[in-house]
Amino acid sequence: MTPEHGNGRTLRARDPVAADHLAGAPEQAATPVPSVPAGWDRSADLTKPPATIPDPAQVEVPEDLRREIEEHMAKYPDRRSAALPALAAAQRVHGWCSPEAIAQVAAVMRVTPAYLSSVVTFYDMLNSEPVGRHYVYVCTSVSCHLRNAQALADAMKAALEPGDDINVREFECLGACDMAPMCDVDGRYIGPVDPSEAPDVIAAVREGRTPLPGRGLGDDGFHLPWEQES
Amino acid sequence: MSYPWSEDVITVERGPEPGGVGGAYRVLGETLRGLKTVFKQALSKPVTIEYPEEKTPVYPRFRGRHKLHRFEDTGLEKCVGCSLCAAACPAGCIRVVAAENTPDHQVSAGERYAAVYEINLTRCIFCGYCEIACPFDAITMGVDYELADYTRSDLIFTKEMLLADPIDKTPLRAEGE
Amino acid sequence: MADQTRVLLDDIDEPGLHTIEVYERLGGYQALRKALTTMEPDEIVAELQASGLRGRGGAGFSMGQKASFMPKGTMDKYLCCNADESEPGTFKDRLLMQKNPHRLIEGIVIAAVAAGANRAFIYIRGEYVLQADILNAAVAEARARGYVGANILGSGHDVDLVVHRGAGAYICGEETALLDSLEGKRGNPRLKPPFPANQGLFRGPTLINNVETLSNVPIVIAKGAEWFKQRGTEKSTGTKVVSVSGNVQRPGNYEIELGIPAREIVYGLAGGPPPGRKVKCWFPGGSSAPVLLEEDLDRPYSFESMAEAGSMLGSGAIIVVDDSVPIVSLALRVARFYRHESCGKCVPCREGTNWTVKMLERIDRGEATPMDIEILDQVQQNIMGNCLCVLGDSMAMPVRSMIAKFKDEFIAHNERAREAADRLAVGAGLSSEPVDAAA
Amino acid sequence: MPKPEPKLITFEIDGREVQAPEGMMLVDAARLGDVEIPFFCYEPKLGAPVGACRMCLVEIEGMPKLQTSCSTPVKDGMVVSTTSERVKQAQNAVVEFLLVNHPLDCPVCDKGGECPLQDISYGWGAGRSRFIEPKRHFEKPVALSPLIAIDRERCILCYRCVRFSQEIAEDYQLVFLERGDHTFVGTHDGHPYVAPFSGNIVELCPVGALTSQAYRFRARPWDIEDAGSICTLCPSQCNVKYTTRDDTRVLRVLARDNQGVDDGWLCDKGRFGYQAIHAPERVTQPLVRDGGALRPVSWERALSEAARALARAGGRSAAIVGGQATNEEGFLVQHLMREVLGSPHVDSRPSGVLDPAQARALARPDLTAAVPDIEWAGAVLVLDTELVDEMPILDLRVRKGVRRNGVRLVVATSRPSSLDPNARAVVRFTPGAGEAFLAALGAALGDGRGLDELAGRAGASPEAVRAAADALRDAGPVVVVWGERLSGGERGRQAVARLLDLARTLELAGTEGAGLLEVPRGTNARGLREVGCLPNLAPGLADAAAAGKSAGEIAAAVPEEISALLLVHADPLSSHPDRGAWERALDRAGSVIAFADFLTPGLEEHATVVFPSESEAEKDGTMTHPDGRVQRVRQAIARPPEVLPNWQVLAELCERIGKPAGVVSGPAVFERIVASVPFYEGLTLAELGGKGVRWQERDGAGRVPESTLPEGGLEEPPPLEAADLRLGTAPSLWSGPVVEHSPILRFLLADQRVELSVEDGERLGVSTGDEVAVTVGGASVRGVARLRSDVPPGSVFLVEGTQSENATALTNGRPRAVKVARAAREVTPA
Repeated sequence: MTPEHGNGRTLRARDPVAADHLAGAPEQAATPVPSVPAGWDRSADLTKPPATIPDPAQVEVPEDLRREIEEHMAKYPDRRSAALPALAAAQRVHGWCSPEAIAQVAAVMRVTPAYLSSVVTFYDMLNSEPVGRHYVYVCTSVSCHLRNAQALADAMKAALEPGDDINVREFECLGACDMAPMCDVDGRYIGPVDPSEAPDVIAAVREGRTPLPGRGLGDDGFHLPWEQES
Repeated sequence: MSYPWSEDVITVERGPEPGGVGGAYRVLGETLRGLKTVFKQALSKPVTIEYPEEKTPVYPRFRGRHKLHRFEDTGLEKCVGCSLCAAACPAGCIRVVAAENTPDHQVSAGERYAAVYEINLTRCIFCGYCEIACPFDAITMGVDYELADYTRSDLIFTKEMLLADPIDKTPLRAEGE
Repeated sequence: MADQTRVLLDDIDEPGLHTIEVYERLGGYQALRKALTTMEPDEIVAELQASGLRGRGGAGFSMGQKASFMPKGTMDKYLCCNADESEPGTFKDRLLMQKNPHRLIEGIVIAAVAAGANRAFIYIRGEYVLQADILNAAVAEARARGYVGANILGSGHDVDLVVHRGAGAYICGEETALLDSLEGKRGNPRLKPPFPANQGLFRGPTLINNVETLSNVPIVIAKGAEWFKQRGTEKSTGTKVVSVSGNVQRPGNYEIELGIPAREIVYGLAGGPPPGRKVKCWFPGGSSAPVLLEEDLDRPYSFESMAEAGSMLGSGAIIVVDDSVPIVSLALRVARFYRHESCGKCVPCREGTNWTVKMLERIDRGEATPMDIEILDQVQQNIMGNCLCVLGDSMAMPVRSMIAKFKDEFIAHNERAREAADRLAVGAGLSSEPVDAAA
Repeated sequence: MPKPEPKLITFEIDGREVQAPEGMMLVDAARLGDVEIPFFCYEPKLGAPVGACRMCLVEIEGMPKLQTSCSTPVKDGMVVSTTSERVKQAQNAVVEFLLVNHPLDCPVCDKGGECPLQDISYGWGAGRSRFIEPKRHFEKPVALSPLIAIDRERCILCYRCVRFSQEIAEDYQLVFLERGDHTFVGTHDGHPYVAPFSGNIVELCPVGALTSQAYRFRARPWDIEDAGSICTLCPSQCNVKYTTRDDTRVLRVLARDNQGVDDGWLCDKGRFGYQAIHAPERVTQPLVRDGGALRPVSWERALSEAARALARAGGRSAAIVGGQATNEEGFLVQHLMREVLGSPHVDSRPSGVLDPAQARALARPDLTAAVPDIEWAGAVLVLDTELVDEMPILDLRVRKGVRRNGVRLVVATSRPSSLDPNARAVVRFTPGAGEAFLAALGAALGDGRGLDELAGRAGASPEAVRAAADALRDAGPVVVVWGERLSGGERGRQAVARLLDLARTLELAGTEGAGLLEVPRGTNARGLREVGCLPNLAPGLADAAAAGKSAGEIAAAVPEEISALLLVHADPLSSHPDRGAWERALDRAGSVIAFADFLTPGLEEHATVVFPSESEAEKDGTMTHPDGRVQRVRQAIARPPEVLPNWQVLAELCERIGKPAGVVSGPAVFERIVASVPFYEGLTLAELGGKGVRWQERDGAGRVPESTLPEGGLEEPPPLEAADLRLGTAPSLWSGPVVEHSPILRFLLADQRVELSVEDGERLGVSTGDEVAVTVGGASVRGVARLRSDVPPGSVFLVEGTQSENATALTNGRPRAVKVARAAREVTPA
C-alpha cells in the first residue's frame, strides 16, 4: 500500500483513491513522478507567530541596504514598485533572499514578508533557497538547444567541485541566441562557449578571474567568430 | 458530439396476430402446459422446513443483514466514513459520524474513518442502495436474515456488530439450484 | 548575398555611440528638439500614425494609433518601454540598448510627450546587466543635458525616466504582466479590458512600446513619415531588425526592409544551415510562432505574408532548425520553456502546458499511443483562445504546427523509443518476455 | 463618493431577452434570465474579477474570441450564447484541465456534497478525463494555521483565498508562491496564517483545499441543517448560519450575507467561538453557594433563594446588565428592578453616566449613520476605538470604503491603529484626552484659534490635527465611528458634548449618508439603552421616574446602600474599570445573583446563586445593532436539559417576589418592549425577519424624544497633568470566556502585554520580551513588554479583559499616570 515514489517520497496509504490508482497501474510505476516544489508538502510551523509587517524597532537593517531601498522607493509613485530592486539589493547583501533578508526589506518597505516571498518565488533571478554567490546561467532554450547547449550545461555542472560558491543552472532564453551556446556569468554574457571550455570558466569564477577574457559581450573588440572585425 | 437516434431504436419482434385457427391451437397448447404443472405439483410431496433446526438456504444475491469489511492484508476498515450510504438510504436508517485518523490511531485507509456507524435494522428496507453508493465496497448486503429481537434498540446495529461475522452461518444455495 | 538596409543600425558600429557626445555628434537629439520645440503633441501622434510604424514587440499594432488611444486630461499618465526581451530567438533590443541607448531615450521622451505622459519607465529584463548599466549611464547623461527631467529644452514638458530591472520572468514581456511587475508584484497578466491605455500602471493611462518601436520614433520625427513609409511594404512600413539564430552559419541581427523574401535573410544574410544540412523548419517570429517549412522561405518576410502562411512575424526572430534535429525534442524544448514560464494564473495555460510536456515526454520515451498524438493536438486546441493572455497560445501554436507538419515523425519517434526501451528492459532482465522473443 | 444608481438595459442570452442593470457583470446578469454560467474565481465581494479560472467563457456576438463573463459588463443589445458548440468545448476543456491534478477523493473530502467543482464537473464537464499520467500526490492535509488545514492537491488556484487576504482583510499574509504549475498557496517561510478574519477563506474555497480544523469530518452536507441567527459576541452582530447536527450540536458557523450589517464576512471569534457552547466547563444547572462553594441544586431551590434575597433587599438591590443580554432580558431586568423591587439602580454601561439629554441626541435618527454609509461616505473619522478588536467587521467595511470608493479615512486614537496605513490623516492623542482632541479638531475646522493650545492639551501634534481637519472638510458626508471609551470616565459628558458639537460643525444631521456610529463595549449596548437599562433612562429613552446609580456608584454603595447584586451576563471584575472597588463590593454584598454560562473567577468567588444561561445558539430574542437595526437572535439547537430561558427565570423571579410580570413567552416580552418604546412602534418579529429592520427607517422613528444639539457653552478641556507615562487600555478581540473555552481558539488567548514606545523603553531600560510591572496607586499589573515604533512616547498600553493581570485593576475612568519598571526590580508604588 505504500509504493515508493521516484523522488524518494513515500506515498502514504492515507488516500485510498491514490493508492489504488497506483497499485492498479503497475505499468505506470516506471513513469517518473511529477516534480514538485518543496513548499507543497510543508505544513505551517504552528509555533511561529504570524508574519505581519515587521516593526522597524524589531528589525536591524544594514545602513547601506536601508539607504538603497529607500532610494529605490523614492523613484516610484507607489513604494511597492521598489520590491524587485530592493530584493535584488538584499540578495546581494545576503547571498539569497533568506527570511532574514526578506524581513529587512519588509521592515523598510512597510509590506508583509509574505508579499515579498511571493515575489521572490515568482522570479527566476531571486533565490528563495541558499545558493552560491556567483552564478553561471547556461541558456538551454530553443536557439541554444539547437546548438548543443545541453552539453555545455552538463559540462558546467560536471566542472563544479564541492565547496564551490557557484550557482550553475540551466536558464531559459537569455536573449543572446547569436552567441549560442552561451552562458551568463555574474551578469557577463560569454559565448559561444565550447563544452570543453567549461572547466576553465568554472575555475575562473572560483578564482575570481574574468572567464574567457575578450569573449564577453561588453568586452572591447568583442565580435562573433563569423563577424569581420570592424 | 450528438448521438445518432438510430442507435437507440430497438426492433421488437412481435408474435403472429391473435385469432384464426393458429390462435386456437396456441391457446390449447398453453392451457395443456399449465395443466401439466398443476398436476405435477398436486402429486409431489409437500415441502416443510424444520426452522429453526433447519434453515432455508438463500441465494448468494439475497439481501440480508449488512456487513462492513476490512482490508484483508492490513486489517484496516474499508469504510472511510463518507456517509454516502446514509445519503442514499431511502429509509434514513444509517447514521455515520466520522473522525480523523491519526498516525497512532489508524482505523481506516483514508484520512477519515467512521467513528460511529449505525444501521437501524428495524427501519431498513434492504434495498441495497447503501451497497451501491459505497465508493470503497466497505458495506455489502450479507445473507443473514435472522433479525428478530426483544427490544427495538437492540436492532440498531453498531459498527462493531456490523464488522463482526454472524455466529450462525446462513446456508447458501448455488445459483440455479 | 543580400544587403541590409541600415536605418536603425546605421551607426551601430561607431565606437562610443553609447555616449552622449558621439550620439549628439551624429545628429542625436535633433528629433527631440524638433518635436518639442516645433510640434504639438497631437502633431507628433499624427506623424507617427502617418508613418505606419507598427509595434516591433510581437503584436504588430500601429504605434501611432496606440498613442492616440491615450485619454486627454490631467491625470497621471505613464509610458513604459518594454525592454523585457525574452522570446527565444529574439536579441535585437539587446543590441539597440547596448549600442545606441540614447536613440531609445530620445524616442521615449518624444513618445511620452506625444502621449502626455510625464513619467516613463524602461522595464529591462534582469539578465541584461550590461545593458541596464549602459542605459542608466545614458539616462544620467541625458538628464544632465536636460533631455530628461523637468522642462525639457525649455518646452515646459516634464518627462522623468527610470530604468527598472526585472528579475527573470518571460511573462513580464506581456504588457499587463509587465505593469504588475513594475508595480512590484508578481508578473501576472491582467484581464483586458481595461486596456493599459485606459488603466495601466498605477491605474493611470499607460502607453507601452517595445525598444525597437521607440528607437524608430526619432527617425520618423527627424526624417518624416513620408520618408519612413518608402521603406518596407504598404502595410509593414520601415525597416525591421531581424534576429536570426539556430542552425545557421552566421547568427546575428540583420536590418532589412520588410517584404524581402525570407530566403534572402536565412541564406543570404545568415549564411544558411551548416554545410550538408537542409532547413527542416523555421520559426519566423520567435519560438511562439507556428513553424514553417523549407518551401515557405520563398515568401516575402512581412506581417501579412507570414500570417497568410499560418504563422506570424511576431518579434521578427527567425530560428532555423536543420534536419539533424528530432522534431520531438524541439517540441519538448518549446513546451518546457512555456511550462517553466507560465505564470500559473489561468487554468488552460497552467495545466495545459504541464500536460503537454508530460505527453511529449511520454512520446519521447516511447510510451505513447497514436491516440495520444491526437489528444496532444486536441489539448493544444483547448488551450488556444481560452487563456487569459497569449502565453498559452504561444506554446499551443508552434506545438500544434509541428504535430500537423511532422505527425509521422512523432509516431516514428515513439515507435523507435519504445523498441529501444524494450531492448533495454530485456537486457536488464526486467521484462517478462523471453529474451529470444525480443531478439 | 455617492452610491451609483444603475439604469436598466436589455440584452439577449441564449435566445431570451433579459433586463439587467447596466454595467452588471454578465455572469450575474445571466442569472436574471435563469441562465447559469459556471465559475470558480469570480466573487464580487473580493473586488475586481481576475478571470483566472476561465470557466465562465461565453460567446458574444461581434467578438472574435470567447469572453470571460465574470469580467464583461452587460451592454444594451448584447447577444450572448452560453450553449454554443464553441462554448461547450471550452467548458469541457477547462473542467478537464482543472481535473488534471485534482484528486478524486470526494468521499473523504469535507467539501463533497457542497462542492462547486463537483457540481460544475457534473454540469459542464465532459464526464471523463484523458489525463493518464500520475497525478500529484502529497502529504495531506497540512496545517495552514491552528484553525485551517490546507490540502494543496485539491487546490485549483482560483485566487479567492489570496485575494481575501490581500484585498479584503488586507493582512497580506496568504500569497501564491512559485509560479506556473508549481504555484501554491502559502505564507512566508512557513509562518501560520493567523489573522482576525482568516476563517473566511474556508468558506470562500470552491474546493476542499481549505478546511476548518474544527469542522473537519464532523458531518457531511446531508447530515446537517442550517439555522439562521446573529452572532452575539460583539456589537457587530454579524448575521450567521449555525450548522447543526441532530438538533443538539453546533458544528460550524457560516456567514449569512447581510449588506446592512456584515457584508458577508465573519471574524474568527464569531466563526470558531461556537465551541464554547459545548464546553464541559459551561454552567448547565443552577448553582447555589452552600458551605462556601457553589453546588448544583434544583431549580426550585435556586429560584426561591434568589427570590428571597432580592425581596429582602428590595430597593437596596441593583442590577448590572452585560452586553450579551437581549432586549427581552434587559427589559425584564429593569422591570424587575424598577417595578417589582422598587430599585432604580440598573446599569448596562461599564463606566460613567450617560446624560439623558445626550442619550436622546445620540439616538436621533438623522444623526445615526448606518453601517453601509461607511462604505460610501466622503470621509470616515475613526475616533478612540480600535475597530479590529472592538467591532471587527467594521474594520473590513472601512477598508472596503477606502480601497474601493476612495473614502478619506482619518484615524484619531491613542493607541496605534491597524487602520493607520489606510488613513489620509492620523492623529495620536494622549490616552483619555479625546475631549481635548475634539476641541482641537473643532478649532481646526473653525477659525483655527487656540488650536496649538488645545492640541497641546490633547497631547497631539497640531499639524496632525490640521491634516485631519483638512481631510474632513468638504469631503462630502462624514461618518464618525466613535468608541464608547470616549464617553466613559469623569469627563465623559463633556466629551460627548464635544462630539455632538463636531456633528453640528460637520452638519451630520442634515446630510444623507452622514452620521455618528457608536462602537459600544457591549454587544447589545444600544438595545439595552433603549429598553431602559440605564440608571436614569426608562424604556424608550424617557426620563426614569427616579434616577439610579451608575455601575461605578453601585460598586461604591455596597454594602451601605446596596445589599443585593443581580449580574446578568456580567462579571464586573473582568469587564468594569476599577477592579479594586468591585472586589470590595462583591465581597461585601449580601447576595450576588448571576446569570452566566461560565463561572468567571469573580462569580466563582462571590456569586451566591448562579442561573445557567442559554448560549447564543439556544436563545430566542432580539438585539439592536449600534446603527439601530433590530435583529432577531434565533434558537438553533435544543437547550441542555437543565437550562431554562433567561426571560422565563426573570419572569419567575418577578412572580415569586409577588408582582408577576405577566409574560408567557419570549415574543410576549418583545410585544411589551414594542409597547413601551415609542420608536419601536408597530415592530413585529415577522417584520424583523432574517435581516432585521433599522427602526430609523420606519414611521415610528419620529417618536424619539425631542432633543437638540448643544450650541456653545462648551467647557474648556482640562490641561494635561504632568506625567511620565500615561496609561491607555483597550480590549482585545481575543479575550473573554468564549476564547477561553473554545479549544481551537485558546491559542489566541490574549496575554497581558505592555506596549511602549521605543524611546520610553530605552529610557527605562526595558526591551521587548522583558517582564515588566505597570504600577499606579497601590495596584500593579504585570505583562510582557513590547516596544513598538509607532507608539508615541509618553503612552503605555495594556489589554483589558485578560484572564489574569487584567488592566482594569489600574483604571478608574480617569487618565492616569503610571510607572513602568522591569518586574525584577519592581519599585514600590509611590
